Amino acid sequence: MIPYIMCFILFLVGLYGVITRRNLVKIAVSLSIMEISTFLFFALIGYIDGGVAPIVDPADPVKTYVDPLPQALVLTAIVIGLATTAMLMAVIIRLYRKYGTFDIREIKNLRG
Amino acid sequence: MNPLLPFFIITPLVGAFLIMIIGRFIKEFNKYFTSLILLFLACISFYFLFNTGENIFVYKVGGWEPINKIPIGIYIVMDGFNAIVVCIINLVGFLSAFYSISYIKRYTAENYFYALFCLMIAGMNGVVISGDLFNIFVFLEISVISAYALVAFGVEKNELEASFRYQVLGGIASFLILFGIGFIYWKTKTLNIADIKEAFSTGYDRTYYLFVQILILSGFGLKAAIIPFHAWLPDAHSSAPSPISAMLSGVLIKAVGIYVIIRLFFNMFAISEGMAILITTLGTLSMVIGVFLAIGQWDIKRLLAYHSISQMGYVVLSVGIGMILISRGVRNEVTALAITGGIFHLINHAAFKGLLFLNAGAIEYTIGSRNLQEMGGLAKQMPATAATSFIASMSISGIPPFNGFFSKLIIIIAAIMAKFYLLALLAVIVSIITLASFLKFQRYAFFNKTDNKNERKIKEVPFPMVFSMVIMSILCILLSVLVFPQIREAVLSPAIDILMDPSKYSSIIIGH
Amino acid sequence: MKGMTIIVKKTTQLISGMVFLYGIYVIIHGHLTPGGGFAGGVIVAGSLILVTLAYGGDFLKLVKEESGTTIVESLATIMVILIATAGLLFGTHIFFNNFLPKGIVGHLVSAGVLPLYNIFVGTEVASSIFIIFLSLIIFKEESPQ
Amino acid sequence: MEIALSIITGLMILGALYAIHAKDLLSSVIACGIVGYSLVICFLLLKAPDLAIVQIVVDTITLIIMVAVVLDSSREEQFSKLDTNGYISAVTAMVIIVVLLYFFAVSIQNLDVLGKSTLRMAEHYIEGAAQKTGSANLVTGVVFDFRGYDTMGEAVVLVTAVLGVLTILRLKGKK
Repeated sequence: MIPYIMCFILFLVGLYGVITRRNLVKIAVSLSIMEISTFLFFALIGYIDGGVAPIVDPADPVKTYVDPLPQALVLTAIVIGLATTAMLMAVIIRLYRKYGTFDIREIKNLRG
Repeated sequence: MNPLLPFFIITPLVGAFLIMIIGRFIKEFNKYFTSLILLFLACISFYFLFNTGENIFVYKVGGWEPINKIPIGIYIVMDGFNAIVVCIINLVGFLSAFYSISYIKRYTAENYFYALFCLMIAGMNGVVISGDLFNIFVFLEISVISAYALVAFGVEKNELEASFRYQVLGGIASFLILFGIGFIYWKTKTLNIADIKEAFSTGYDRTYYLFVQILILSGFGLKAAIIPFHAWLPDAHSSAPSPISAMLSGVLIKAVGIYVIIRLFFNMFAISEGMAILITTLGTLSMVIGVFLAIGQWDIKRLLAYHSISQMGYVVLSVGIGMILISRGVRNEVTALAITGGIFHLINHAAFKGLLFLNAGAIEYTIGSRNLQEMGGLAKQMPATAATSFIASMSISGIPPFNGFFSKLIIIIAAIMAKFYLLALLAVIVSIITLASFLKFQRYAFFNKTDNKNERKIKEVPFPMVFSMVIMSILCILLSVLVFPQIREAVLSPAIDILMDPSKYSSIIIGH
Repeated sequence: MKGMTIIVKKTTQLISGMVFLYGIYVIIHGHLTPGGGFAGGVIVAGSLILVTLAYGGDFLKLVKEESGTTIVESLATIMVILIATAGLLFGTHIFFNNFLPKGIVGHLVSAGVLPLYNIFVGTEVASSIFIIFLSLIIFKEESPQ
Repeated sequence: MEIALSIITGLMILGALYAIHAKDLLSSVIACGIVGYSLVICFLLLKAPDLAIVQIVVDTITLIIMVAVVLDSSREEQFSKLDTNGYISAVTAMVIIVVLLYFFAVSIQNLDVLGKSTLRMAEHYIEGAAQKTGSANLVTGVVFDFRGYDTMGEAVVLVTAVLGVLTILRLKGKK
């Protein structure tokens, strides 16, 4: 059970980063750390002891394979994570060019 | 295996990509093409509304038949409750798209606007009709990412900041949902909603169940802007272009937030009393706090955004009362009344809130400012907008002939019959404050005499905007017809039966 | 956008061809070896980014490139959806059905529609990521400092 | 195997903490990239080669985008002292974290231990799957055939993100 708890701690570190950090890039970094821990969580769920990577070798068929379903889900979730990070980065660079700073508090009082 | 079901997804997607390619060469193409697609979708959804009735359409994508009662592929499911929400999405979507034909002239890059609009519609349709948990997450991401981009469409400072906050909170919600799905898969090893209910029926550990429910509730609650998670809504809805904030407020928080919470907590989880009470208190809090936050607002769209939170509170409150009664094993007509009130108010809110945002857009289109103090005396120059916004304001604050009154009445009666007198009292008080707030809006915007109105040349908004506003106001009046029993039987009662008897949904789907 | 030093340009000439070919290999062998449409597409996009970074390019060429890639991307995605709806028309008339013959497991041309999906998703992912990168560069070029 | 995983995850947690508290933004972004690459090692340990390839490549692209944003900015993060609502948010964050961690530890007591997971839906993806979908790589079989609907949605998510980036990064929004 240790890997699961460590994985959840990584998720909470990311959540802590998003809540407390003031810097836009730091918030984006914490979000991608939360994302990384979610993928690790799915991979941990699909692991089977003595299992082999889910590639069928026509020569010797019968083997115990690792569960392919969580891997398919993580494959999709990784590219979704890339999409959200790209969108976030586009807004961050835009805000930086308009306000000249990465700090949320300064953006709030510059807004006026 | 009704072959019409996949077209809810195919048509808007292919439409969006055709707009991207052809819209580059033929300028006028994308405007009318989007409205055409959405009209076609609205017709399909009405077709499904009127003949789902008691049966559930199950479409097995990819043709994978279940092996010894365990579904393998992804299921597209259309039942009574789905049909109603799909109708809301496509109808309000069509009216907003038609409205934005002339509204979007103010913005550059119209191609991107219409393509993202079609993708948002495709995402919402995908979320509502899918019967698979991870599939709901993927289509949720499509609709939410296009909503992020549309909120920041006119790239000004406050719009970019609103989009940033929306993306951060939306990102946290997505990862909470993904963690919840991982948790559910860890215990039940399956992703189909009906099959998860079967797997859960073989016993579960209580704390694990509570933890999963809290994860899923907070993830989708954040998308539905329920009280502890509503921080992003006022900025996002006030800085988006008006047809988009009409879609966001009227449809997105319902289809992607409230609908999924109702579907999962009625048809997937076995409702425990503690969770039902938590949901009801969240609904009451968002109802009360939303209204108090809205009183001090002078910007029209922020005022309307806060009212969205409080009206959503009504829906969550009445559905929560239904949940409490079901968790106590009480399945009589009081539960049915509570759930009917919730769903009826869901439909009404889509109509009048969408209309209010379109009115705010019309005012902004002519005057250019959203501040109530700078307006005044618009009734004479903009008769259509004034009339439609009067109808919408009266129906949101629950004045008898309009639809808002009947749904709030049902909710209050259900609360009283279920012996929650405090909740009924709060509902009445909030309704009165809403009335006060909208009278202020009407007086300042339309009937207030101001000195400097003569030198401004204000004329009525162009035809597409007036047309969709008038259609929406007719809808507001027609929806009050739903109270009569025989019409209610045809439209609402299939949805009520699905939600009342939780095991009916999974038994029919597993039986297929 | 100005390019980099001559050393970087030389190594890019050597590497980017191989990276591009490896990406194509990963896309086509998606149903045999690990990797597939997504991984191969990103590798191809990586090689394109490598060339753009090393050689730079004047502003107008980049903008033209970006609009061209947008069309390629939209076409590839429409093809993915059309193959899915083709399943609706042929075979057993079900959305997303694998209607082509399955062939022998392990052969290159084997898994029915899967290689087609792999190829179109690969092109779509490659052009999407290349557009994201190009739009970032164009924005940094033209926006005031 | 479990020990190796715990060590790597422990290092990832340290890397994540450094990424959040780093003074220089560029080193914080690079630390986040390193955490992403160590996830690749975890995937290889957990017998998931497909994920390892996709994660290594996607993490490179994320790193490129983040560095492109951070590079020409003032990389020093202005360390103003934590004011009152900085403390409040830090305290609330710690409270939430402790509660969630305890709740999580209690609720995973009698779930499948790492490696002992029984199969229900995925059983039919494994035995006879090569014949059903014809693809030797079972994960590609699941991604494109059993759950092809998800993957189409996935491809559309990427295209939506591209449209979003193009709309956000255009220079003039309103006429």
